[in-house]
Parts: sequence; C-alpha cells; structure tokens
Amino acid sequence: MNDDLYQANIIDHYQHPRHYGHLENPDIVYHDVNPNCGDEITIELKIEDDVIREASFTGHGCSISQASASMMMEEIQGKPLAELRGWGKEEILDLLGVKIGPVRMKCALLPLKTLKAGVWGPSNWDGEDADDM
Amino acid sequence: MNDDLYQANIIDHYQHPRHYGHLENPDIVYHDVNPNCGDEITIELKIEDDVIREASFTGHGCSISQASASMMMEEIQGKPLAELRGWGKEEILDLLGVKIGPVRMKCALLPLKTLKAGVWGPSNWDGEDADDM
Amino acid sequence: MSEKRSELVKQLNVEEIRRDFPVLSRKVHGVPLIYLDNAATSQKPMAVIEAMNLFYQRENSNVHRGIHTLSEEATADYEAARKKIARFINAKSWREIIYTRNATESINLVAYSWGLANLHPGDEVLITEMEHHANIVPWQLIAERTGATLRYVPITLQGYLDLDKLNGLLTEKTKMFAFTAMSNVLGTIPPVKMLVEKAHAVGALALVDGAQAVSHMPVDVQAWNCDFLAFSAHKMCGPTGIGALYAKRQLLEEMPPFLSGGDMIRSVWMDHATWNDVPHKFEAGTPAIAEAIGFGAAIDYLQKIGGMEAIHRYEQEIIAAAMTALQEVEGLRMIGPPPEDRGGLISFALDGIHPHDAAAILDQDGIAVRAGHHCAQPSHDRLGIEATDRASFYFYNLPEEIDMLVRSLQRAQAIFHHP
Amino acid sequence: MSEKRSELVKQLNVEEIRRDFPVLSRKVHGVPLIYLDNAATSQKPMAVIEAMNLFYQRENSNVHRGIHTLSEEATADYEAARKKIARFINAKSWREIIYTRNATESINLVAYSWGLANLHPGDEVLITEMEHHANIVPWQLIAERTGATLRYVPITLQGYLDLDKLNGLLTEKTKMFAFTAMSNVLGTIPPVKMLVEKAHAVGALALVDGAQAVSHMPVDVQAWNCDFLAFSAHKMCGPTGIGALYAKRQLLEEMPPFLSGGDMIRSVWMDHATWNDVPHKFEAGTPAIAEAIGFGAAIDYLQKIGGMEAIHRYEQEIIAAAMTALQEVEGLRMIGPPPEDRGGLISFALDGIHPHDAAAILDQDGIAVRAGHHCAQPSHDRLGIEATDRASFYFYNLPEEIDMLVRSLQRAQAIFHHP
Ligand SMILES: Cc1ncc(COP(=O)(O)O)c(C=O)c1O
Ligand SMILES: Cc1ncc(COP(=O)(O)O)c(C=O)c1O
Repeated sequence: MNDDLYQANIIDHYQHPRHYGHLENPDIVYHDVNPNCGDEITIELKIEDDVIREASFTGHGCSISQASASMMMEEIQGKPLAELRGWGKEEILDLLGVKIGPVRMKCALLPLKTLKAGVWGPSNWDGEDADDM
Repeated sequence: MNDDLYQANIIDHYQHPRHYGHLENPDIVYHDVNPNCGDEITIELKIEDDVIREASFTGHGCSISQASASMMMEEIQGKPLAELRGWGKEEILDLLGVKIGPVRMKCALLPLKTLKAGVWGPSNWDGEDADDM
Repeated sequence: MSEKRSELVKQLNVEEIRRDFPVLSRKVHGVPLIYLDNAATSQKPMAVIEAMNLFYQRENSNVHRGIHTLSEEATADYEAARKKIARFINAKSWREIIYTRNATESINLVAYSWGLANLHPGDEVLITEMEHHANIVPWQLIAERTGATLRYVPITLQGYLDLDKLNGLLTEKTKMFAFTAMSNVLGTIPPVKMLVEKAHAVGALALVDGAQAVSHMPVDVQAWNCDFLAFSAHKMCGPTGIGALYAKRQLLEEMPPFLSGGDMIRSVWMDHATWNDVPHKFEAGTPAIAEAIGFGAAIDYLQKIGGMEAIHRYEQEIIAAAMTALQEVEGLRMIGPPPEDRGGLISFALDGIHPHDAAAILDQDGIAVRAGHHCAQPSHDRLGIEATDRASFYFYNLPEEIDMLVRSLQRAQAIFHHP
Repeated sequence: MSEKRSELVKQLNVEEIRRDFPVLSRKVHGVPLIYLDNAATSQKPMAVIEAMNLFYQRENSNVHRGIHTLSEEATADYEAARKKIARFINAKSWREIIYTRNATESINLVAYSWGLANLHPGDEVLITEMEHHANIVPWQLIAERTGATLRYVPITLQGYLDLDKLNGLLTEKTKMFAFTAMSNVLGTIPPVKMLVEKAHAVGALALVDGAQAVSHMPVDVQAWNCDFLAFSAHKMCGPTGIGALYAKRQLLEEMPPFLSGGDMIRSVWMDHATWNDVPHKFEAGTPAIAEAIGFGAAIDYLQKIGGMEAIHRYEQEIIAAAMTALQEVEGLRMIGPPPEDRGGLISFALDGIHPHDAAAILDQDGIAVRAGHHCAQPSHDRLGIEATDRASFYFYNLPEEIDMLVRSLQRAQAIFHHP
C-alpha cells in the first residue's frame, strides 16, 4: 500500500466520479453522513433476484470519501448481494490502494456503510465503527 | 494568640454554654447553619431602644462554633446595636483567643453571622465570607 | 496483628506501592501524613500524573474533529481510555460508557435525560436511606418537576437495607430503583444483583451508584445486570474532573440528549438538530481529554498492582483490624455492619466530642479523616446521629496507621474529658 | 515583513515564550510542528502542567468538606483560582464565577436553570447565525421544551452581524439575547457592549459566548454589562475539563439549581433540600479541583507574559500578515471581515480541494489546521460553503509559520490541479 494518500487514481475518481447521479425508480435510496466532517453519500440501487443490477451515488465531501464511493460503484455493478454482505474494511482499502489512518478511515468507509445500511438496515454495520472491545 | 485550638476556656464554654436556652417573647429569632459541616445556631434577642436587653442561643455543633456563641452571648448583653454593627472577625477571634485556620473560621463566625443576619438581614454579612477579591 | 500484618502487606506489596504516591511521603504539622480520607478522594500514583503530563507535552489537541496528527493521537488515546473503562466493569461495548465530570453528573444525566422523558405523575422513584446526596437530590428535583413520587427503602439500626420492607415499596408504580453498591457512611455493601432483579421483576430500571464500589471492589455490570452505573475517577487513583456513566446501549439509543453543543450533534439546522451516535450523543463540547487519559492510566495501575479482587480483600482485612482496634477507645460508637459486610471505611462518634473537634485533633497528629454527615444526611438522621468521623482506607494504607489513629483518638478523649 | 517581524516577536518575547510549551518542539511526520489549531484548543505551558502536578503530589484532597490540612490547602487553592478568574474578567465578586466543564456546559447551565424557569410560550430567544453549536443547540432544546421561539440575527456576506435587522428582531418578546463575542469561523468581533445595551433596552438578558474572546482579548464584564459570560480554560492555556460561567450575582441568587448532589446543598431532608450559597449552589459533586488550580495558573501565565491587550495586538498583526500572504495562493477564498474587525483566525476554501484534503496535506508538512464546519453549520450554510479550513493563531505562533502555511497550500494546489 502506498503511504501517500493522494495518488493520481484517487484524485481522478474524485474529479471524475463514476456512476454519479440518479437512477430511474431505484429500489433502494439511502443517505448517510459523517457527523464529524460532513461527508455525505446517497446511494441508489436497482435490485433484481438479490443482485445489484444498477447502482449510482451522489454526494459531496473529501476526495477519500468520494473516490471510495466512485470505486465501490464500479465494483458492485452486477454483484450478488450475498457477496457484498461479507465486505468490510479490507475490500475498500484494496480498492483505494493507499494506507489510511484512523481519522480518514471514516471517510473511506462511509460509502460501504451507507450501502450496507441501505440494503440490510443501519444496525448491520460492523466495519470500522464496530464495537471492538 | 494560642496555636492550639483546644484551650481550657473553649472546652469550658463548649461543655457549659452561657445564655443557652430560650427567651420569653423574643423580638428577634434567627437561625443559621454552616452547610459544609452542619453546625447550627439559633439566636434569640430582646431589644429595647436599639440596645440588646437580653440574648440567648440554642444550637449544636463543634466546640468552636458553640464556644464562640457562648462567649459572644456574654459579651453582647446590654450592648447597643450600633456598636455590634461594626463587629467582625477580629472581635470574635479576640474573644476566642486562639488562632483559627480558614476551615474552622466558618465555625467561629457562624454565631456572629447569625446575629447580624437576624438584626440587619442576611445580606448584611461582610465578615469572613465577604466578597473580598 | 504483627505477623498477620506482614503477610497482608506483602500480599499487595504495599510498601512498594506507597512509593508510587508522592503525597504519601509528605508531612503535615511536622509529622508524616496518614491519609484516611480515601472515601472522599483517593491519592494519585505517578503513573496517572505522568500519563496526563505526557498528553499535554506531546499530543495536546482537541478530539474527534481534527485531521492533523496531534488530534488523531489525542482522539485515539481518549477513546482507548473509554475501552479500558468498559472492560474494567465488563460492559458489552465501549459505546455504553459516557464520560461525565463525576458520579454526581452521571446520576444527574440519567435524572434529566431519562427522568424528564419517562416519569409521570403517579410514577415512583425508589431510593434508599443510605444514599449519598448525589443519589437523592437529583431525584427530588426530577420528581418535583415530573409529578413523580420519591420513596425510600429504610435502613435498620445495624446499617443494613431493610429488605423486609422492600417488597412493599417496589411495585408496578416504581419506574426507577436507584441505590448505592457501597454506602459511603455505613460501609454497607447491599446485595446488588438481587436488588436489580427485584427492580426488573416489577418493570423498573435499576441505577447503581458505584462511586464507592467501583473504586474498592470488582464490579461486573453484566453480572449485576444493572441498567445504569455511576462512578468517579478521582476515588480510584484517577484525576479530578472525570467520571463515567455506564448505561445499557438500548437505553442510550432511546434517551434524549442532556447537555448539547458541539461534538454531540450529527447535523444542525436553524430550527433543529440531529444527534451523533452513542456515546457521543451525550458528550457536549470539548471533553476532559487529559482526564480521560488519566482515568485509563488509573485503571491500568489498579490492575497492575493486583486487581480489584486483591484490593478488596486487603481492605476487608484492614477494616476488620481497625474495628477491633477502635473498640479500645473509650466512648467510641461505630455505626454500620460488621467487617464482612462492608467496604474499607468506618464511621464513628465519640462521647462528648464533636466530630469536627476530633478530626482537628487527629489532623494535629497528621491523620486525615472526614467529619460531618459525609453528604448523607438522611442516613445520619435515621441513626439519630448528627455527624460522625469517618476513617476510610485504601490499598496503600498500612495496618500500623490504625494504631496511630487509636492513639490520637485517645489523646482527643484526654483533651475533652480531662482538660 | 522581516523587519516588522522581529519587532513584533520581540514585543511579546515570543521566542522565549515558545520554550514554555514542550509540545512546540515536537516533530510530526519528521518535520517541526506548526500548530495553527488554537481556536480548537490551545497548548499548555509548563507552569500550568506543574501547578497541577504540585497539587496532585502535595495536597491532593477533596475540597470544602474537610477539616484536615490537605483539604484545607486544596480548598484554599481551589477558591484562590476562582478569585483569579473573577479578577481576570473584572467580575464584581468571586461569587459570580461558577466552575463548569467547558463553555458548552456553562451555556447549558443557563439554558436549563434560567431557561426552564423563565421561558414561556410566546417568549423569544435571539441568537445569531454566527454562533457555535454550543450557543445554538441548547437554545433549540430549551425552546422546544418551553414553547419559546428561537430567532437568529442574520449575518452579511462579509461576515458581520446584520445590525440593520437587529432592531426588528429584538422586541419585548425577547427574553434572552445570546451571542458570541468572537466568531470561531469568521473571526468577527461584534460590538458586544452595544448589543448588550440593546438587549437590556427591551428587557432581555444578554449572554455572551466568550469561548474565543476571553482567550484572545481583554474582557471586562462590568464594561460590557452582560448578564452571563461562558468560557473554557482549555482555549487559554489551561487544562481540559474546566470552564466557567460568569453571571451577575442577583441572577444566580434567583436561579434554581441545575446539577444537584453533594456540596451544592445546605440541608437535605427526605422530601426536599435547601441550597448552599452561590456559587456553590451550582457546583454539584466533587469538582475539577486540579483543573481549577490549573485554570488559575493559566491566568497567571497570560498576565505574566504581557497580558491580554498585548496578546490581542500581537494576534491582530499576525492575522493581517496571514491574510496578505494567503492572497498568494491561487483559488483561495477567505471568509469573514478584514483583519481589524477579527480575532487571530482565518477560515478559507480552496478551489477544487476539499478542506479535509487540504488539511491532510498540510499535516504532512507538520501544519495543524482544522477542517470542517467548526461546529458552526449555520454560518457555513449562510455563506453557501460546505466546509472550510481554519488556521487559528495564538501568541506563540511565529510570522514565519505563515510562510510555511502558504507554501504547503501551494503544494496542495499542485497535487490536485497538476496530478
Ligand atoms: C465561539 C465558541 N463557542 C463555544 C465553544 C465551545 O467551547 P467548549 O468546547 O470548550 O465547550 C467554542 C469552541 O469550540 C467556540 O469557539
Ligand atoms: C456513595 C457515593 N455516591 C456518590 C458520590 C459522589 O461522587 P462525586 O463527588 O465524585 O460525584 C460519592 C462521593 O462522595 C459517594 O461516596
């Protein structure tokens, strides 16, 4: 993993987000924010037979949160929900390909948190925010 | 002044308080407590022509508060109020004749505070508790 | 005593432990300090003082909202301390720990947030006659505001809760049963688990005032199954200015906020706001950051020297010895139950000597005890005593300090009875 | 700059002052720390850290209720600090200073105690669009509870209060006008004395949020004639965990208690209690004793290095230099008024770079700034900006740190615009 957050691909996804915008008649629309820094993500999904047929997002925030959303969007098109259910921190960090400290972790994981909360309900988030004792 | 609080005369006044008890038809009855330690004093006065004709007290608490009350009682019988108005810390410490630290000062001054509040109202106290900045 | 003494002291390594506490080598009035006012506040080991110094000297910064390195480090340490506290009382999650100023604020938080939202005329709040004012006055005020009624479980003359009366007092009207896990006057340790069960059986919540218990014995909130637990760092080797409220997560999710401002919000609009996740929802403004870190260091320290089980055992032996020794003092009356049912403190009254006077004479001999009603007027009223002196021990007190206490009390007797 | 720089720095003896702050010699990411997050919290000089250490190592004890030496000393120092605070803001009496955890709690205290007792449906509370959440959310909650209405004085696009609108908003319905004496986002310093007068003219009380002002400029509550003033120690070289509420004594006498428990009572009976004298009536439980003493030491320190007038002057020169220098950064937009009308902080946005990203890049260069809405969402909303970066200075910042800030921001521009 790269030590420097601001790799060209992150800035590219931030400046040119993929699957950005609205779907027609989405089955799921879910919105979440990062209260400490104000990042916002809204995720829209069309789902058929427990598979994501189409996904898009809108939002604003830092490059990490928006690039994470954009990269995740590319990845989840056509994916069965069952596969996404197991996703956590690692999958997102693999996509981003950079080392992320504890503070920016919340930014990086906000899109996945929003996705999982939208599909399985808010209590279903067991990622970075989980009750690890 | 003596360094040791527990002089024979203090213990004597504590064990044999003077003017302890109630007056018939007192003109003024006033009660106060020391919230931090629970000392209580009630003062009863008969006043004629702005002179204390008779004074008594009841109460309970430590030897300092009760001896201070007892000694003060002896002193104020027959005194004009005008004279008492000027009383403060010094007059009481002179009576007690021992050195008193900041914590026990409240005990020592409770009787005078009660007396002055009873005669001139609670806001009239400008002794140890005063707003010295 | 002397043989047993050395065994006892070795058990916890008390001689060595004492070196961790700078204040214990201090003199007052020219004689060595004997600190027996631990129920009011404990002394602090260097490990705690240094943890806070390190924070201020290395990473001092505000938490949660910062992206820069100092803020990241401060946040990590501040939250790590919360996890230590959670584990220390065996909470299910760090989210169940809210930082407060002290046990008093913890109880007020429940009274205001839960109480104002859930109490109605006809409802009852049950407390006991052995409560500290911190677990009385907030309920008086909230009862007055909501129309609820405050009731008391009486205490017996031996200083136990009068459990025979409990069944009559705990009814479906009871919405909250709030009681101490260790009386700060009588020393009594009530059967917490059973009291919680009885509260739950009538549908009431149970709040445990742990200000004394958490500092002096092992506490397991899951075993007790209490809904709330209030405690303070300063009584358990931690700094002033910080305490904690444990609450079951579900309750915290449902309760409205108490104090409000920065850090506890999710979003603020002109006409309303939404709340941050628990426990942050209940922590408004810049928190006591260095103090939280000091609290964590105190818990580390307590565990390092042997843990709460060992500390509790040590104190029980000390208190048994103290109660035996105090019988030598003429005209001394102890209140509260026998050693096996109490924590490491003992309140007593001396014939013909006001507790303040006794405390002042002890102070001349370097001995610090507390005199008064110890913020528990109702329990004194019930026992018909105006005030008492209280000697309260901690793991760093030595058995020989008991002998000094006895000797100094005998000196007080002489001053007052043979002046 | 360089000539003026040396004059400026000599004036306060900044080079020497910096040695008092251990954290200022720290490195982050291998480069020296440049701490520009002072509006969030200030650093602490050794004098403050040592005052608290001394307390813990010499006289640690609970206050007010103790007869023994340690408790007597602790109480004296704890109360002496209160007098320092009172004199620092020119209160009439130490009785007008209540210790709280922070400015946030101070405002909540007024909202709960004064607000619940005095606000009724139809009444209005007036605040401003430049308030910190600490001076918004408590009023939202209390308005909701009492049926009062919350109104806002708008701000202009230049970041001033829109005083033309004030007369229409301040009416006999207004019971409280609560406003900041220095915006933590815009830096704006409103005309406090005049605003207080206008509040009083319609019979409203005036609460001043002094969280930024008290730390950065001379404050005189008698000159302002405000009814309440809220502030925090941690922003003015003091420890975390302690703040203060100033209130006119008459108001404190009339207000009901807020938090309740030990120390704030006069007597407790089973069914009611009576209150201790002010300010103790508002301080429940074991207070933040070491922190109060640290607060007092912070005030001593601020006065020793030159006092608030000199500090304010220094910061105004620094901020003027910073605002000039920041104009060199392409695509940087500053918000708020010109230097002469503001305190030592500047919030800005960079074209095409989110404030978090800018802050993260600055952090790599050792520069600590804050990114976000700085707990003041409404002012950001009003200016149509989602978030900003904020560089906030204190008397220990050096003019050359501005140059480093500019250079690092230019690096951020390069990363994002020529990746
Ligand atoms: C203007 C203003 N008011 C209130 C506060 C809240 O201060 P604290 O977090 O110390 O309670 C702050 C600090 O963030 C502030 O800048
Ligand atoms: C049983 C009990 N409850 C509550 C308290 C209040 O603790 P604090 O003053 O730390 O809030 C105390 C301590 O005095 C106590 O002993």
